[in-house]
Amino acid sequence: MATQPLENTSLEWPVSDFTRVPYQVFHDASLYAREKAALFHGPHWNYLCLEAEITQPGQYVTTYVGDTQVVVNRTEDGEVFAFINSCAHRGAQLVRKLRGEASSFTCAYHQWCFSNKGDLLGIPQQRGVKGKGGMPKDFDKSKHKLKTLRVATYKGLVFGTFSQETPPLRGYIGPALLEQIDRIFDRPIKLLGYYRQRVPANWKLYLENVKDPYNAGLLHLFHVTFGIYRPTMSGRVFMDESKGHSVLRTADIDESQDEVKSVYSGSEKYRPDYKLKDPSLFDVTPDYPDKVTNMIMTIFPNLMLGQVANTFQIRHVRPKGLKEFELFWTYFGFADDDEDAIEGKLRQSNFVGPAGYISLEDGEAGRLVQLGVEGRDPADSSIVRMGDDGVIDNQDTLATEVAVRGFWKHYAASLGLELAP
Amino acid sequence: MATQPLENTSLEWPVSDFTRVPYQVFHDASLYAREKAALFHGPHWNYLCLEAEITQPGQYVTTYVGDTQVVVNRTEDGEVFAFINSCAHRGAQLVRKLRGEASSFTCAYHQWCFSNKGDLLGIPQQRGVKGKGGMPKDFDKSKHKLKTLRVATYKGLVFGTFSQETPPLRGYIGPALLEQIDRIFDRPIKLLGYYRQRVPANWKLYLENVKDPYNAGLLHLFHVTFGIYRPTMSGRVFMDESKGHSVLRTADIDESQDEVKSVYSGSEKYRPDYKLKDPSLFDVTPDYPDKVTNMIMTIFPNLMLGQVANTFQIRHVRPKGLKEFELFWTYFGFADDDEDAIEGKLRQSNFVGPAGYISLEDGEAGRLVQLGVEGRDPADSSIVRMGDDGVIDNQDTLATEVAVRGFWKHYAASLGLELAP
Amino acid sequence: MATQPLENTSLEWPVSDFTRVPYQVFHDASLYAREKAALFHGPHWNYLCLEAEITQPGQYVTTYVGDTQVVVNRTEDGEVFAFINSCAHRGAQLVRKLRGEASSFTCAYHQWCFSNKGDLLGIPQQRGVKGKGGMPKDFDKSKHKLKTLRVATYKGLVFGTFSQETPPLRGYIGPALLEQIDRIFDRPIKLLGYYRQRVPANWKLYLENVKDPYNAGLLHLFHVTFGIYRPTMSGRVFMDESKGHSVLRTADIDESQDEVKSVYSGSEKYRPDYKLKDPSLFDVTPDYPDKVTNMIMTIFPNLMLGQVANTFQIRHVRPKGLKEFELFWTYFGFADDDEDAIEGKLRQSNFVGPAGYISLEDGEAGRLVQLGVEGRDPADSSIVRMGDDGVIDNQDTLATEVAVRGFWKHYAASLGLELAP
Amino acid sequence: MTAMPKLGADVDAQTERQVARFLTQYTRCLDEDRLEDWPSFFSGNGVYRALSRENEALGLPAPLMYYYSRAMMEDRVTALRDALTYEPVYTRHITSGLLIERGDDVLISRSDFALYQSTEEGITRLFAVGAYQDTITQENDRLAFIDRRVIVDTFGIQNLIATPL
Amino acid sequence: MTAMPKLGADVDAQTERQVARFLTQYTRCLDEDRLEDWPSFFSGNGVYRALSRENEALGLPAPLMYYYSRAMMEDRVTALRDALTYEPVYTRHITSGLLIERGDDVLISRSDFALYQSTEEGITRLFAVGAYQDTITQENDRLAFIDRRVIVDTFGIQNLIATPL
Amino acid sequence: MTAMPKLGADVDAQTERQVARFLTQYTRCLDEDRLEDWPSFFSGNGVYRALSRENEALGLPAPLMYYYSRAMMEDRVTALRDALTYEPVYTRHITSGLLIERGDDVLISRSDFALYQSTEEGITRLFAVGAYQDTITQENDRLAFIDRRVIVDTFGIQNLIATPL
Ligand code: FES
Ligand code: FES
Ligand code: FES
Ligand SMILES: [Fe+3]
Ligand SMILES: [Fe+3]
Ligand SMILES: [Fe+3]
Repeated sequence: MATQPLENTSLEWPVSDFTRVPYQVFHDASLYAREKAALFHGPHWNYLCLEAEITQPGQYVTTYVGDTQVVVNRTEDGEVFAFINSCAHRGAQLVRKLRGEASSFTCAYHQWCFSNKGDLLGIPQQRGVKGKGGMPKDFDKSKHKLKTLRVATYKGLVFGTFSQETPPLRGYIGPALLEQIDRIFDRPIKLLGYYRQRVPANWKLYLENVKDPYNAGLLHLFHVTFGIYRPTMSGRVFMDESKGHSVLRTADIDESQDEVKSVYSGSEKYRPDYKLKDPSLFDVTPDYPDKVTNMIMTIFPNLMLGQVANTFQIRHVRPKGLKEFELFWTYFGFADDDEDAIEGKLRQSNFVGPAGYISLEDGEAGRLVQLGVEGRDPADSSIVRMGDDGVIDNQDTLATEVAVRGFWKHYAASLGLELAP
Repeated sequence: MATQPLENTSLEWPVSDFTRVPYQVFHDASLYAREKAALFHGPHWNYLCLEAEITQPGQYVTTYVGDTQVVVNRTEDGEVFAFINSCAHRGAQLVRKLRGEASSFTCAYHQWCFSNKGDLLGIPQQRGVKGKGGMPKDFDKSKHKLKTLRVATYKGLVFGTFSQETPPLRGYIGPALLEQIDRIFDRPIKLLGYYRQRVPANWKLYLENVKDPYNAGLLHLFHVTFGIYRPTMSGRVFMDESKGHSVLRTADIDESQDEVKSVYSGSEKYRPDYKLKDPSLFDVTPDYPDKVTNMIMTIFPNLMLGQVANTFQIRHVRPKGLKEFELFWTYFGFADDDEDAIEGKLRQSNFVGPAGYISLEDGEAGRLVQLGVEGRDPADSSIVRMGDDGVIDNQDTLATEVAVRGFWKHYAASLGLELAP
Repeated sequence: MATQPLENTSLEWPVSDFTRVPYQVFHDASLYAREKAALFHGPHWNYLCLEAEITQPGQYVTTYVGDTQVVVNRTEDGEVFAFINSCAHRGAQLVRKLRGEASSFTCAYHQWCFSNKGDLLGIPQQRGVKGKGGMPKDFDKSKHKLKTLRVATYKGLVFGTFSQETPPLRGYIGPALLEQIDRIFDRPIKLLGYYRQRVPANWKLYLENVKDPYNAGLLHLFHVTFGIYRPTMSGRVFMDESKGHSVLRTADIDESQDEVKSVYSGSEKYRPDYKLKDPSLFDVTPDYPDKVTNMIMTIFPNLMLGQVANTFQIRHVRPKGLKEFELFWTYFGFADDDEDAIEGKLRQSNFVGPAGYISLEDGEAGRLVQLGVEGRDPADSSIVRMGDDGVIDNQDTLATEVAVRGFWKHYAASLGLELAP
Repeated sequence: MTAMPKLGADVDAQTERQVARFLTQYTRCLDEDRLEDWPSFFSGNGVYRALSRENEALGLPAPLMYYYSRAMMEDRVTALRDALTYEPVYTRHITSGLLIERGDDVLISRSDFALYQSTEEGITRLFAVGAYQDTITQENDRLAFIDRRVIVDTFGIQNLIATPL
Repeated sequence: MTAMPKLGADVDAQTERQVARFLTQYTRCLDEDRLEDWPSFFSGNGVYRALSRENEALGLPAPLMYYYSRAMMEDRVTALRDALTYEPVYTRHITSGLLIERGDDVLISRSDFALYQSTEEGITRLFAVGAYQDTITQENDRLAFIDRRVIVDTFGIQNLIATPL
Repeated sequence: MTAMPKLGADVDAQTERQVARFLTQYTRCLDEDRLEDWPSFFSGNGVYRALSRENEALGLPAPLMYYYSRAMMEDRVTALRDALTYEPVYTRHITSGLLIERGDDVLISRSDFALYQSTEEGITRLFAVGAYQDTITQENDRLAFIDRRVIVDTFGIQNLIATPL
């Protein structure tokens, strides 16, 4: 795969307003290699981890940029450095635990030792043994650093990029999204745990899902019936300049039950009658006064940051080959949460994660689409017209797929895909 | 795979009478994609299911055309319709159970609803919500049907095709085979069960096997020793015009024990002495007076319909990638079978299926050939000369591989493979 | 894979002295096919088995040449013959047990029978049945032998080759290595057992490992601390003409503890203090007076023959696809070993094999490198400069990677890879 | 003697059989798709909690599943039956390693499990291995879970968790 | 209390041990390749039947294997030894979930199994998981199957079934 | 009656429970990564030996692991903790098929196991299935292995064996 040249793909985009997505994008091996070069090793900021995971100097955590494993760590002077987890000598995986503490890193194979900034510190037998062997006189340690990434952070979110061309992080994210990040990270967070899902689908299907408010009120009964999310609520979809990032946001205001009834007339998913025998799940004090029940942000290429009721989480979409991804969740609350607030977030973990009332259905959606599209002809494509055709711009409605089109627009541009003549 | 262009293969057929089969056909990934386009999505009738599985309006069953999952169902007006199990919106698998009852099909992802003929009936939020969003004014539901197949049935066998060029079903099967189908389906059948085998071999190896009377009397001791099948019996191999379909047929007549002895002199498989401690397995009244003990029909590309003693079955060869197939058995008797007849068929299930005295060895044969040919040079080929070289035609003997050559002849023609210069 | 043309790879070698190895060699599928053609089915002697495994006429054993399964057996006249385990008729795997006794081989599928030299002896129904069917008159059994290999043996080691160009075995191995073989096989051996490891790495990573004395004293604490192997011992690395084969050899002489201390200053691996609670592991009488503690020989492409303390073993590196190999160990002692000597070798089996104090770390090294290099850019390469750049020749030191460079030099030449301009 | 904790030593054979039968009835209930009976294995305010071995090892509290009343469990069952979209599978639990000790008025039980899922086409996958850490009470001569903690080794969840472990 | 069926409640510890041992001897007999002993676990006209969970669920009768006499089982063993072509493998059964109840003069037993196959090259695959549904009789103080029904969850059979489950 | 060996018949229920608990404590000790306790399950000169089913079948003596004293086992543990380079995994043993018989002053025990390994990312693989063949002694009212032979069906070892089976 890795040896695939960047040019080598037959894909041309059928329509210029991205209302159609050729199913080929979900099972074409040549695209996978191209994504690695253009998106993950290219001029984009890729999410690495939270600063909260490496608060102390010497702490490190491993993560993935695309399917490349990367080590992120904090140095004595408090800076954050990141490098590919592969030794500069003969390439062995350098760090062998998922997370830990280390002031330097020694490779198991020949014990080359690297600083936590990625510099080569020492080489056994460099001058040989008993005057024989060893490295050539002209061997220059400074020329054998680890392969490092540029790192930037915003409000505790740590990003990295392999490219020198990548614009500054704030500009990359853009003001509209920064504001939403500010809202959540207005105070220190507290790590509550991780979840991992191995979804049998192409990674981009998850991005489609979480950029799509249209499914939110239709796939998930819980959303609808218990008022976490309804298209009849006050909702907006907005994007950055590139249209590659997006926010779906709903607040529990301006909603009349008649509207709800009319929208769900004939649907099985809305059950006004539906009651919980133990409703304490919803009996949790909101974390913010703004009545926002649902905020799903995506940062291109593969980060999701979200709020669902009282739950806050990072969802990192990690490709594991063409037809599988790991959905890696970082579930957090706030440092000043009291016991009740924490207990409330643990209760509401029943909404999210691999077993969550809402989130389990998103994994299933990925599986269903991957299964479905593999039977289709390569030339077939999906229909993405909800919210109208044409220009891709922010919309004050949830009855739209415009952010999905935005994703594909930026994806095609980033990979340098042509439009069909 | 699916994106493989039809041209992209290096295979040329070495000889014009198909007495040689290049082993490449069993492990060349480019051919797999080509088969999907040319055979399964091309101008051929592919077996779908039995009408007996969907007798009532609203009943549906899922099946496969190649490796494409297809839904087959009976409508209110009693017609049978079939479509790819992939939603017309964004491609999700539409039907999520293997079989069931439904008057319409609603996709889980955004609840687009389709009729059992594949027409799009309804779309949530088509006109938007609170006057915002929704589909473009010009959205035309009639342009977004499911991808349907043409369906034709004969004597309760249901076939489908994606192509408009495919000739009418009766002509496709041809009179010689229709006669054999008539013989078996002269009265209503009764479903007795399913078997599934995952054979680690290319799907075409199973077709080679069941078109090859030469192995029948050599691989299977039970065939021979207990007189279900012996090359010394009266036997014929005949094909349709295209040579792609075939029938092997043996009747327990015109056989002398001297002949048997001479043919099996020196072989371990024939054991005149061999006795069963419980012979009741064979103590079952024949279903037909014609003394036919064995009838194996294949209909191109991947259907087998057969009788072995008192057992009757469909064997549907479902490719699951290049080197694996599912052998899907539909085991049946007849509506007018009395208890003894049914009991007899259940007893004789010990001949067939994954554990059957005879059939288990056919799965093993596939595994052995796949293992063997992968070690060979791509240029190597098998020798298929039993029954003489040259013209491919019906033969009144079982000491022949002519039907195997017929299969490859039609296969090469269907894929548009060239002969080597 | 098998159909990959020999030309089809984009790899050019970056430097002419092989001090760099492009990581592409470890995950490029086109190279795997090329290796099959050029190395395993090409003009090289591939290890098959030991004569000690087939001492009696009629004994056979299966083995692999690359990933092609091969049967090796001894005929009545005491000769050794080998052939691909695939029938000359339609390719089925012919021999279905790993090892056994047989004077001839009958295929399960249609009972074609072959001599243990690979000649076709008989075909059922060759003349047809009742005067019908059968093979064409001109069918010539002598034209349908099994695909045989040329076989040559040296001191009980059995090698095979598919090519007529391969030079005589002694010349292929060369005098320097023959001498080492003679040392070990100076008396009849006795088989003690087999080990099998499935290592998740490209097969060539194991060759790199065992040609690399640099890691031997750094990866393995046991080597160092207990004086089985230390770079400060008297050690040599030497190769044959082609540089494809190599020997690493250490003798426990000319070593001062000060040297050891200085070389391992600051290393965690050397623990002069480290003691065993039960040291009886080392309480075994040497098999040879020459104080050699460690001798690791490799014969291109994929054989390792070694001594570690009192243990002697073959390690056959069997590729199982691009990213996995089976490390197949044949563990042996000597016919004249007394009970104590055998017991000593069983004790020291704790050094080697899948769980061995030393060898388990070599499997892990392979895993770590495969993991590490897959994250790197295809253009990246490893640094192999220990022991100096430039000419590749024997060295009287263990502080060297020169034999690794030798392997790649011969590898590139054998595959016909170009040097980058 | 760490290897020989008193653990379980003081539980009589009769109790051991009773607990073993109870635990088997639980897994069989799930494997026979009698989800409606699942809550009845718990006391009214019994707690069912599934935790990844990762969070457990890191001391992080976020659970995979967390039901702290029989009513909540009944809500889960209703959702599984009527509302949630997930792949239909057959399940099969294999268990072993039962050790029991007596706490004050309760029984403390430890056991291990492997859970297999088979698709409608008969393909079986190992879905999860892990451990059950149970606190069991004797209510009017029947057993019930006060607390069942399921430690999941296979926390790289294969797509999703629908039915209880 | 559905979750607490009387099932098994009335079988004494001694009988439970005896049945457990009997079932273990059966699987060990197979795992040690003592096929010739297999029929001896059945009464003379005992029935061995393997059924896919699919057919079972659909109420379709076609069995995977169906032997209704010890003689038929002996025929199967002879065929496996002398005649049939199939891959040689090592097998290993892991079982759990034994529940027993007493019928009139017979014992009704339920248990679960996972069956592994290992090739001659030491690669292990999960071949099948499923359940045993047994009717056992006490003949002159030894146990024997009157009826053993093997429900196979893994009915997408990996190539073929040679030896009994 | 080959299928009904006297095997185990003469061991009382109490002994059977004690052995079962002992064997479970052994596997739990490993699964909870209490390696330091592992040697304590053996008598001072107890023998631990792992053998591939292949060598076993061929009558070849080379062992996968061979520790013939508690001291050697402690050396292995020290190496695992301080020195050896191998992938960190979580382990989980599932066992069944226990049959016990009484030898002279010792207990002879047979059981089967499946051993799973889960990576730090929560992916589980079946690492090995096999059998335990044990000789157990009663030392001042605790049990200890005189000899534990582990027969490994999965002898195509997935990379390496680090911790004991
Ligand atoms: S590969 Fe890291 S030190 Fe050699
Ligand atoms: S994919 Fe089916 S409704 Fe959207
Ligand atoms: S394939 Fe071997 S005899 Fe036909
Ligand atoms: Fe969603
Ligand atoms: Fe056949
Ligand atoms: Fe090494």
